Amino acid sequence: MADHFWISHFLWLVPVVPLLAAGMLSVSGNSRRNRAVILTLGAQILSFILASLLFITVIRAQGGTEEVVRLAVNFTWFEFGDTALRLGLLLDPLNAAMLVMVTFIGLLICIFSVGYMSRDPNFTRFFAFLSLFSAAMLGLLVSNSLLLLFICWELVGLASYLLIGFWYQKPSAAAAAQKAFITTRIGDLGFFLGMIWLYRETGTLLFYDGGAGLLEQAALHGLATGTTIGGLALSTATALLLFCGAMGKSGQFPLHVWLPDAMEGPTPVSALIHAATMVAAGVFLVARAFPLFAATAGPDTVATALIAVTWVGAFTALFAACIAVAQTDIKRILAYSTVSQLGFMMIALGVGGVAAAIFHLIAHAFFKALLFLGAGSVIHGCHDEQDIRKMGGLRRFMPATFATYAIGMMALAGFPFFFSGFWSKEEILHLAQGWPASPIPFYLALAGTFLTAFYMTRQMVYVFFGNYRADQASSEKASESRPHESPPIMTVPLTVLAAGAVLLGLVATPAWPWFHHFIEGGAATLEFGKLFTAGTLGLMLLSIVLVAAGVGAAWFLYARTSLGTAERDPLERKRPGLYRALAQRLYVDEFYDATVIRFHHAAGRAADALDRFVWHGLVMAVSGFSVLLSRASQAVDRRFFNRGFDTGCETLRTSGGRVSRWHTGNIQTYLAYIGAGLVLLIVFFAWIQQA
Amino acid sequence: MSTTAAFIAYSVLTLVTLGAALAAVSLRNIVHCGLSLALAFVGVAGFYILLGAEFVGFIQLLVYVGAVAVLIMFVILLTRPDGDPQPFTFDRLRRALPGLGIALAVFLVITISIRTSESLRAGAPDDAGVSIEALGHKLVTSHLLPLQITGVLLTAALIGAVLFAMKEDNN
Amino acid sequence: MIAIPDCSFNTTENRDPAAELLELSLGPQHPSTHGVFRMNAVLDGETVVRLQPVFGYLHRNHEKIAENVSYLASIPYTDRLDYLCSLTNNWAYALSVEKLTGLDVPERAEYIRIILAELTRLQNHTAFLGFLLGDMGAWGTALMYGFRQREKVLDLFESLTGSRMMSNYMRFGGCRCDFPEGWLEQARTVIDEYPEFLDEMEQLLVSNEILISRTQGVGAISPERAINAGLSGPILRATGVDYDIRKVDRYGIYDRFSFRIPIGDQGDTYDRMMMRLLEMRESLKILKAAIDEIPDGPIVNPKAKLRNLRPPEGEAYGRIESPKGELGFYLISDKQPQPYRFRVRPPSLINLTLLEEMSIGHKIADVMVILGSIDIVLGEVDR
Amino acid sequence: MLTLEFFLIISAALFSLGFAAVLTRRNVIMILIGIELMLSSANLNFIAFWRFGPDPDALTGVLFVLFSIAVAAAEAAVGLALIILIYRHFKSTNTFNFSLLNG
Amino acid sequence: MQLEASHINSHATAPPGRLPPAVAIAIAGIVLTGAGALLNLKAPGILLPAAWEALQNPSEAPLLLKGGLLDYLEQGWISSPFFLELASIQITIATLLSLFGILFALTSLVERKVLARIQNRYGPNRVGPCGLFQPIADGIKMLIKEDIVPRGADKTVHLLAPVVMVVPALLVLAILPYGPGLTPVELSVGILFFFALGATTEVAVFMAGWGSNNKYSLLGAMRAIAQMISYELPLILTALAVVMMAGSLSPVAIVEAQGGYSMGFIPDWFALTPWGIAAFILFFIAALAEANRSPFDLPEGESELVAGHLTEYSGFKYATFFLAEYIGLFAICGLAVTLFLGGWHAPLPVLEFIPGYIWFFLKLFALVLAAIWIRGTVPRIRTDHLMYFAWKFMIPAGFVIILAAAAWHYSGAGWLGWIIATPIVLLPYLILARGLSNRYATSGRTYRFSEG
Amino acid sequence: MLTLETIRDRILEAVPDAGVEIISNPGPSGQDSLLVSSGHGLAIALFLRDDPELRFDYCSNVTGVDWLDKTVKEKVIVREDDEDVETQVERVVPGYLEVVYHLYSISKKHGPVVLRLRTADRNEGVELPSLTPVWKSAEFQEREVLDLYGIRFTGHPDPTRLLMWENFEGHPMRKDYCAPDDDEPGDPITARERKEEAS
Repeated sequence: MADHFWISHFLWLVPVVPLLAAGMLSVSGNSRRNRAVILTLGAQILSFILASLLFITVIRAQGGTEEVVRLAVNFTWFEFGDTALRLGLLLDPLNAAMLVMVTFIGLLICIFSVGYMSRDPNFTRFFAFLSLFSAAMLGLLVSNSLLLLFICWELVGLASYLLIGFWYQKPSAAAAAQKAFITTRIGDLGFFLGMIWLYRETGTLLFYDGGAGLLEQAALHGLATGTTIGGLALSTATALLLFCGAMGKSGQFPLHVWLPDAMEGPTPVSALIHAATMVAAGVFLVARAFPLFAATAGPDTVATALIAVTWVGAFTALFAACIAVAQTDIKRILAYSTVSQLGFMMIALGVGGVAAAIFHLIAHAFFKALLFLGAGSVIHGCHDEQDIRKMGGLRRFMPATFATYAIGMMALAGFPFFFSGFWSKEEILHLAQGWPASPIPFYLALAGTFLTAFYMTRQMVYVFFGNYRADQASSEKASESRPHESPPIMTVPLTVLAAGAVLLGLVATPAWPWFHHFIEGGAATLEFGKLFTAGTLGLMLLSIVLVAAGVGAAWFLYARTSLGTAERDPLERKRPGLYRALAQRLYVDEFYDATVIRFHHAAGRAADALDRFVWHGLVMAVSGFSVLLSRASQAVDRRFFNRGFDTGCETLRTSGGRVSRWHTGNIQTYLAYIGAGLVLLIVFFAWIQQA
Repeated sequence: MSTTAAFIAYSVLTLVTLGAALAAVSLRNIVHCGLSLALAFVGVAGFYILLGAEFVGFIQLLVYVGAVAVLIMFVILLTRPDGDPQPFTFDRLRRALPGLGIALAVFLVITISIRTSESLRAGAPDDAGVSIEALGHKLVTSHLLPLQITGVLLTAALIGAVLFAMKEDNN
Repeated sequence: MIAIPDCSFNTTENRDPAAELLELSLGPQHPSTHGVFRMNAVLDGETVVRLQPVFGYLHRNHEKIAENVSYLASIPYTDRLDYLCSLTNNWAYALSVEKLTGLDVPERAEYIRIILAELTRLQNHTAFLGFLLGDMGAWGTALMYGFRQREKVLDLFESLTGSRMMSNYMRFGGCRCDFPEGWLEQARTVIDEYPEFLDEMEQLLVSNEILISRTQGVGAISPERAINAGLSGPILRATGVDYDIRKVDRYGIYDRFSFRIPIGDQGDTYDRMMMRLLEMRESLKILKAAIDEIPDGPIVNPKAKLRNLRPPEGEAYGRIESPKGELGFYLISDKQPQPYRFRVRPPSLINLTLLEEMSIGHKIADVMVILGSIDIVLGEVDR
Repeated sequence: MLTLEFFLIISAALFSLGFAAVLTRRNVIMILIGIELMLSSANLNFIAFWRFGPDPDALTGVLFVLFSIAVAAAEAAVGLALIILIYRHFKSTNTFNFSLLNG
Repeated sequence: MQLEASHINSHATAPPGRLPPAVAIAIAGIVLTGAGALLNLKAPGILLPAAWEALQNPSEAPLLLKGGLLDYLEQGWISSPFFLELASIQITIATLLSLFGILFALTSLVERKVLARIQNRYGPNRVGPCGLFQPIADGIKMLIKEDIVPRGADKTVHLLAPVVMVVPALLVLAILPYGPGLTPVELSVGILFFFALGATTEVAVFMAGWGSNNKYSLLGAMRAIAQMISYELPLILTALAVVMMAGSLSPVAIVEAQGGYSMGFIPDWFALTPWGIAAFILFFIAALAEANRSPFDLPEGESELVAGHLTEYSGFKYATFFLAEYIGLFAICGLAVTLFLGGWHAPLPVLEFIPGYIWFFLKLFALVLAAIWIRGTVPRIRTDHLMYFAWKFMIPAGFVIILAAAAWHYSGAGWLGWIIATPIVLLPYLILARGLSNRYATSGRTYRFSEG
Repeated sequence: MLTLETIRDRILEAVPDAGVEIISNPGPSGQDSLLVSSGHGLAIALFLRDDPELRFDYCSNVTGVDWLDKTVKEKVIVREDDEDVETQVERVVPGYLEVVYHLYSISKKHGPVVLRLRTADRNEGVELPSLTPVWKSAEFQEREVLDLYGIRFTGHPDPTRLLMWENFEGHPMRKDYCAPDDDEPGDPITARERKEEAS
């Protein structure tokens, strides 16, 4: 590589710096708040600077060539026998862009957390976890080995477990942490199996290794041509197993249940997990392993694995959007919206648009982080109230939060032209429309778009318009419990994120698809004409109409009627059955309770019964028999052996007493023996040689 | 270095080292023993330098004279040996005789086997000084593991020594 | 038996007996015991475990001598008590005799006394700063700076009393002689220069990291303990006790001047140093006002009898705020030319009461600084 | 002409002197001094064998002595700490006073 | 001041009728050569041309003079090459000893003078003009003073201590590169040699403290040894950074690595790099502690321990200690010059015509003056603070410097190196400084005032 | 400040059977004093220190006074030959040692109150309670009084001489103390000098 690639030598520093910060924090006392802030922010800033430099380097290296720049640094971790386990680091446009996004969002969230967590007693611990989380995520991004990726993947899981359960005194938080951990573990099992299978088939876990890597031509060809049970191509089978992991991490149906519950953690954590990092890991995994997924695709055929990805994504997108419509917890709505958006990303990946998926991922990271932090600000301002029914009219009290939140909402809903969300969604819809396998995911995505606009408008109306409703509930302390604007350390990150949510749209419009070319190679040109090609324009119009319809419907339903805490939701008044089903999250949790968990309980009970009756009896019988045997042997012992042994011991003791006189307890005596022995030995050997 | 000069240096060093070692093990005032030990270490360092291993020689000075000998003397002060040195008596000599005999026997046995061994009469190959670069390179390549283990050992010894010598708190 | 609260003497009882302790006798010949003074210290490593001051190397039984000479003849002896502050010693003695005989002092003499007393305070504290830094090992640089300034005050003393240190100046009912020509102008220049010197000193000392780390938190004493142990002067005020005899007794004509009493915060060495620095600035205020307002008039009460003074039967205890603390004279007269009982209440000695308590737990090097911060003069300690 | 045996005999003498100290002296510190002498003699042997060995460029003897010095430093530190501990416990440094393992 | 002025005036104008010095020298040379030729002595014939050559070529002067002297010896006195080599060594040793002896005398005077100026005093001004002969008077006084050995002292150890102290101090002078080609012993492990011998002074201090049989001495010696061992580590760590950069343990190679100028006028000294300036400051601080100089003079802090391990020494032994201490200071300042200040290199290209050894000694003397200046201004630090400072600040900072030096080297020693190495040095320093200063509140206190 | 009479009454209230007496001062200073029986000295001192209205927390000055035996000439009517004859008789009033405490209050800013304690005589009964447990400032001053006047203080933490050396004999501040010649017996320096002179 060229000289300007020097910065890539520091690639390893990106995850290591936050890891060091985490390590240092984990051994420092809880009272060192300043140190925690300095270390965490310092590490994040350093990572961010490094990531930016890397990003710039990659841009410069790519320089308009068609080839995708890819730099892999591999090294041997350890060797056993002939086999060497090799790990590696990778730098390519995909993870360079992700690195910048993750470090930037992470930095802003850290800044926000300084304000948000300022009064928490476990401040330092929180920042230690946060740093660990960043470190793991960054490690995941830069790894060039499925194994290293898996290690970081699990570290991310661990850190999210720690962070969701940060307020472990709350039973719900502890339960949510466990739920998240176990649910993702189910997906990870698939991942692990897939990984092992891949290693067995290809003998390497490195993605790129100068032609010998997993994702390179030779290996892929072998995988695509081999078949396994049911006629599945090897690549399809392993890809699907890997996809299990991605489903768990990215909250795809049916493993999405942990994600809304994870809202029990502190809000910055929600922002970090649901916006920037953890959920992105699944999408990133699919994007990273995309060649594997797409290995069986021919010029005209669609890869089987990708079909599964598309369908799961599409279903999740619509399904989660539906649930979001009927939620009342501000963070829960956002959580389901995240699930839904992740579905969109999966659609994009499934239909072959890696760049579109990643762009949506990044854009989503910005505005979802913005929304979560805004929600955090709202919660902070409303004295830890999370129920949107008890808010209202906040735009008067919290103008800055309102403005930024509105930007986030419009970006998420896909308001036309000025918001990044619009363009990224447009791209996905465009790709879905052209998918040869089935048109249905496209329609599901359209419905999802409509619902997104609907529920976000609903939330805005509930939270920011109308009157402040908590007053009615507790009027006696109304004056001091008025919502207030958050401090600058919280609103400044919001502003920065809002700016990002708007500006990011510039780099991926159809007119100047710079980002796609950056990810997939090739040079971007500015052509406004592309905006007005028939396909693009029509689709744009269609989605604008859908968004407008969603917003209009929500406005019609919610803004015109007065909302109250005691009253029922307007939608509930109209369609009580549907609303209840949605409010209960379409009974997925209940379904799990009724099936998986009940089966578990039943199995547990069965095992218990088996233990208690069958094995217990068996053990008792065996032990009774051995007691009998031992009685007999005891009798023999006492009569015959003991007597003989006693006399033997007596002899030993007296002789031992004699010998122990040599044992003076003084080292010098012993050393003298050793010296004498040495002399004797040498003389002995000399004598042998003579003889 | 010319043969004569080397031989002079060898003789002087032998005198100094063995004299100091003899003093270190036989003097009655223990502080004098410690100081003689330091001198003996200096002599050994001289031998290293004579043998062309300057680096080790100076390391020996730095570690043994600068640290170990001083440490020993510190401990002598901290333990304040019981009373004045005892006067020389034949009784004490008699009790030490077996030990001295064994030590002498060891010396004789080793010396005789050295003297009778033909293969040790060889002279040195050409002057082969220690190249510090080569040494450093070896330390961080082929001997990296011992180096790291030494580091761990020193750390452990440091912590152990501190823990041992720390004053026991009331609780 | 009566329960005796808050009085524990043996602070070294619950020490580990196995600890290897080292007994060290600091003094009487030691560079920084400020004279012939000895401290028997018991050290654990470098930390002071026990410390016993030993006195008397300079003892000459000043009280016995004074009981055998006339009242007037004792004045030169008082010069030799705290030889840095002979003028305040004179004043304290004169004040006691005036109390014993019921003598008034003319107004001009009162002004002179105040001017001289505050000048004495200035030069004492200036020298103190230098000595303290010397105890910290600053190689006498601060000392020489302080002495340069102090010399100017001593020049004033010399031109007025004829001696730089042993002034023998105050008399019962007034003073010995009036200012020479131009003395007040000279004094005014000295006083006008002083703030500049103080600023410089403060700038050099107060924010020095080493000085702060050597003084802050070293030898701190609680106000209750300080009062109970009879500490006085800047040391007492450094602990946060608001007590200055100039304000409490209003002796002389101190109530005519407006000045403030600095009060300390922690009672440690740093505060003691700062008390002196701040006190000097207040003294300058008094001096300026006194020099401006001094009236003309006689300097000795004409009724005063110096030779063959036989005060009426009775006793009197008079005290002043000397630079070191409360300096008192207790006199009993039996109508003889010599006092029946002559007693000096020496601030330097009594301020040493808590030396052990201040030093325990600190390093041996701190003991010197603590001793320096108490500001003793052995002439007064041993008398 | 200095040959290998010159140095080996010096080393043997050093070793025996140290050994004699270890065997006869009663003071623990003296024993430690003896041990240090024995260690030095071993190091001297290493250097001598390296110098007169067939391949001085391999630097093995030098490296070995370097590590040996490091280990000896650790040994001295721990040993002396032990001596202090023993002294605190028994109030003595005489080996005859602490033969708890006496049979 | 007036006195000095008049003094200078009296010497400024030479009395009329005297020969100019150059002419006098020339005449003396001719006369001596002639006389030598008459008496068949070879000395003037060999030595004078050598001296003349040395005058013409000042930067080579010491070598030329020595060469001339050796030639003379070879032709007139010594024939065996062995003894000739010995003579050469002796000449070097004699030159070094006399040079540093003069420097010692000069410094002891300058120190007293400078300290006096700092303290508004005159300093020694009685012996000789401006007190110039004061060191001689001091020396005579020291020599003829009674040598007092305490009754309970261990006489041998008490006697040997100053000897053991002064020997390593003198030995380390051998490896300093005084100028190009002017290194007495070019040792490839010179820096290690320096530290190894520096470590042996601890034994001497111990001997002095223990041999005196005095509690102050013992306490002072314990302090001194603890201090020297603690400060040896930062000293070695900072030197290690330089060794890393120069890639050699040889002082000559280190000085040569600092030759040249960047941008034509900024010398490439290690002290002018981000890590180097930090290392230099640390090294100088540790050097002050290693040489027991104020504010780290607590082993002999007179206000606490009278004179530490020197308490029971007087007369010639004390003078020897004094000499050893000053030679130690020169040596360690010389090492600082070698390691960080470019050794014999001139600070500006235009000044390169001045011989290298002059630059070396100028820099050395500047550092010594800095030490004197510090002595005149700062109070003494306390034992526990000293240890605290060494272990919690100096040593971590030393490691940071090694890291920074590595970063500097790795990033190409240019503007990029500045950008990367500066924060690596500065950040830990700031963190350390902030973290450690919490221990005592440095914030100013506010005092109340009572009106009455 | 309260008058001395009130203080006395309050003391008697607090410490019922204490003997407290006001000694008036004839001089112009008007500093009258309280004479306190030595048996209750400690209790009275504690009361003076801790009573919320008095709060004499600061013991400024402690000193001793030596009052010699006085010979008083009295006219006594003696019955002699059935006749009352007035004759002059000399009677010895035994002397005593006195300790004087000057008390101030820092918290109330008043004072002084002069407290006096008297010994029984000048020879054997020179014992007084130490007030050091009440005011630590008395520690050195009581040691000085012990040194110079020879009053034994019971309850003093360190009853040793303060200014004179340990083997010094006599108490120099007593009125009848007679300074010995320069060569005091037992003084090592003078002993050495004498020895040198003799040789």
